[in-house]
Amino acid sequence: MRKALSLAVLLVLALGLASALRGPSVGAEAKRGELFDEQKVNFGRRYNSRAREETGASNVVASVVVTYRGLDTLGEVAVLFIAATGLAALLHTGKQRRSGEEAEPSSLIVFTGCRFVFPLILLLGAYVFVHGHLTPGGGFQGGAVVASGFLLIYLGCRGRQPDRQRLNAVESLSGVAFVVIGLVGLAVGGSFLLNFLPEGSKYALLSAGIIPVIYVFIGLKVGSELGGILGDLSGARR
Amino acid sequence: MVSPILLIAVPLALAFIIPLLGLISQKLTRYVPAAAMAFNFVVALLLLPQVLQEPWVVQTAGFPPPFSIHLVAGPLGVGLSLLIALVGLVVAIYAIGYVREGDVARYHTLYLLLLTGATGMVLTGDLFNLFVFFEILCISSYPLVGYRGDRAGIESSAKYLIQGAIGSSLVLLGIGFVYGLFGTLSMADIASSIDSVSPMKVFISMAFLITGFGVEAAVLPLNAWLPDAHSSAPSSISAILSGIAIKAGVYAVARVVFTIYGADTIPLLVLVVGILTLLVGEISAFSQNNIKRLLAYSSIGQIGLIVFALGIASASGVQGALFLVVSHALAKGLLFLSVGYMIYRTGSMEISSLYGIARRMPVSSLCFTIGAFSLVGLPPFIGFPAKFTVIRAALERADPVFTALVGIVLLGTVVEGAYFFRIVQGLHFRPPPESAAPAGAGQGEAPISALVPICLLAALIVAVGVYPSVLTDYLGPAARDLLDKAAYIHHVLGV
Amino acid sequence: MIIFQTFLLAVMLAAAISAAVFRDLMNAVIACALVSLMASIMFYFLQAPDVAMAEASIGAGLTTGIFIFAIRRTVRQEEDEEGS
Amino acid sequence: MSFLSDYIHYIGSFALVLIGLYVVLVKSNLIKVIIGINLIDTGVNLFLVSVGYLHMGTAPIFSQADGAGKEMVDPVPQALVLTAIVIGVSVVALALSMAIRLYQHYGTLDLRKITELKW
Repeated sequence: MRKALSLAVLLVLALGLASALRGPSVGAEAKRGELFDEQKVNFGRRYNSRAREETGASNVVASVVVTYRGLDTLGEVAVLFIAATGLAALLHTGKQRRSGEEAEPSSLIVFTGCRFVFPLILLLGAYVFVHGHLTPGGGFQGGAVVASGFLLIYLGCRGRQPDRQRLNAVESLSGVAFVVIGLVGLAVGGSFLLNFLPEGSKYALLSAGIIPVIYVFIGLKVGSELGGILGDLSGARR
Repeated sequence: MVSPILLIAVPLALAFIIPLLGLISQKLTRYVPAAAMAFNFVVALLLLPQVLQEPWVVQTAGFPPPFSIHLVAGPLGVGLSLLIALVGLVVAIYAIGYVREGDVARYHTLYLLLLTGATGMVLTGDLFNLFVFFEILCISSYPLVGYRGDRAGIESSAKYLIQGAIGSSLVLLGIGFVYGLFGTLSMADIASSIDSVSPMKVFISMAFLITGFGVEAAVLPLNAWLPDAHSSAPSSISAILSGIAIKAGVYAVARVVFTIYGADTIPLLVLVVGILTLLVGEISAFSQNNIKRLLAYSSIGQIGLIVFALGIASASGVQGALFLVVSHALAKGLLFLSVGYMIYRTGSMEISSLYGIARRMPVSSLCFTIGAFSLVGLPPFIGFPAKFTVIRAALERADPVFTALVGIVLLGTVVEGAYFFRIVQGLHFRPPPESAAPAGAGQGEAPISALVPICLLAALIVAVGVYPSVLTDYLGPAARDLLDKAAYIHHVLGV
Repeated sequence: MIIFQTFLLAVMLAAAISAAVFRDLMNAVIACALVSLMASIMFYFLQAPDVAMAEASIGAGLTTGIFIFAIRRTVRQEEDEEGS
Repeated sequence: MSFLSDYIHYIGSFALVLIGLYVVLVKSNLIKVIIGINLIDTGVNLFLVSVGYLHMGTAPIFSQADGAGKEMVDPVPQALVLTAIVIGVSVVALALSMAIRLYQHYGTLDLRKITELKW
């Protein structure tokens, strides 16, 4: 019964999707630009032609993520923050069932290897989010790389856990810093998340105004949040 | 100079600070949501007279509207954020004393973010930004439903999460179609070029968006999660979910339908869905023995009425719907809050175990009665002018179909009246059950930190009920904000 | 080029179907990671290197990690289906 | 061949969404359902990126080497997908924590046996 009903739902959805595909109007191939006057070309074309002059970042995606759609990014960081908070609240309420679950420490080779590789992974993550405005990558990708370093620690170095309080502090501070940068833009130029720093020269590390600054904070925040999520789910003690 | 962006940015920053504050003192964290909502209340109040003159389009990142995310702080957006701040403030004060066990700092973080998400939803003018704030609202409500960590809470929260996740995927698919069709995400920009695309494709994207947002709005086939989630959450969260979260879902659907696709696309189907939701909700509520489940089903019924009023799609119909939104947010908040301590004192959610509690908790019972009467639509309370406006709007259409539907609405009201009178009579006049075992949680009235918000809500319900013109003067511009597509486009794009 | 992309998509869908049918949840999760990996390569071909990096590190790496942590704390086998 | 290159990405992503939805609707193991949600997310992300794809376009990144001449693909869907990926992993993590808690309560992950409440 339930299976038949589900298949019916799927069929309806499939028909809807298939009928939406007919004709060439889905996708960037649609000749949207010609339908409208100059002012109303689609977002992508405008960003591709103007973003580098307006923000100074070579990576158009980075400038879209941080400036044009910066509020989305703030919201998304908040979503991840909610997930980390909610997960900790769910897993730490009620009775704690933790007895004799202490696994034996990992072997010396694994332990030493993990401790050796961990800083290198952090360095790679930092590289990815610092160069986000020039090359592919950015705050989220770099943060995820940092978090994979934590994954390694939780898997390989049992008994030696990252300091959760310090992770939480990094998480809060970088979130606050993101909002404060936005509010400084509001105070300086009357617009939230305004790019108030100088654009600098193209392809230089210190360019594109606030984009690398915000990406660093996003990277720290995403890294510490995902690290916290991993720690909570792995059952490590706090 | 206050800017509407502060309504979103300041609560977000405060929510990020809470964990830091928790390192210093756990007790301080309890006051942060109340402080943030008080701030929002003041800001929204300051903005309201200004946006009644002309909507304030706020740009971000210093680029003109269609090309970066923009907020549209019109009468409706600021008015709804005022409502959110008011109910949020009241419930936050209630929660200071009510939420004791568990991870209190995290509770307050999530609670504040939930309200921030709702505020962002009603203010934003960008489709994808609407989705992001919608996700903030949904994702923070999942762990809050299961906050107590008991069986029922976690189970309903998991089921809520599964349905919510499918809903948001559908919204995202719809956004993909919209972007493919129009190459833009600004709602005003989409609305201005809606005629250049074939209606079939427009319909498909609309169907995805409405179905996705409809999960949170709890219209008929999509509301399986609601009774479970609302009844197993802590009472303060039930009040917010019923009072604010569903309304945000309805707002998203209404904004997408009215602003993007235009009011004339409303088919009879919407009216029928609204009426069916109303009937199913009220009839299921009638057969409930669990007080919180009953209130949850009653919320479904009220949502049905709101959808019906929106489906009338005339100015007076939308005014009635907005009036209902306000009245239901206040009344249902009041009901859940006053029931919260009754359940805490008796240790049971069965209606029969609450019999005769008026002797022990007179103020709470009186306030419950006020809320119940207001929901049914009795005269001196806010529910009466709200329902009256809706019914008058439906009869204005002078259409036999609408007259018949009004008959069904009145039938629903009768059912609603029947079960609420049953409870009120039980609370005041039935003898308490023999097995009224005092759970050791203290007897007598709720503490003062709970009575203040409850009485505040009750006073508001009576005050607006006696002087409805406080609200009705403002509802006209708000309804125009939702209905008048051309003006909306004009304000955002300046053409 | 398009042939290769079609091949990738075929592998991705096959992995998705096996994620759906595998009884052993650990195998299903690994199949799921394979789907993310293929999607990540697809993103690269679709000229979206940023998304490809994010999908590879978050979708294929971290999601698999948290799934494995969760499975370690619950059960590994899916229950038998006795018709519904 | 042009049909293939025009539509193959859409077909693949929709098939992925449908497989995921099938898993969510039919399977009763909670972790399996979460896997289904994850598959839906991946499919939707693939769809969004395909919407922004321009045939023979280049990645939206300026580099010192060249860049003139070729048109770049649409960067907006890519930015949206970055957001969607992070939202997806948040939902999956929360769902898994609920699965762990449910397992502590019931000793099973079979949704047919977890019926404290009426559906």
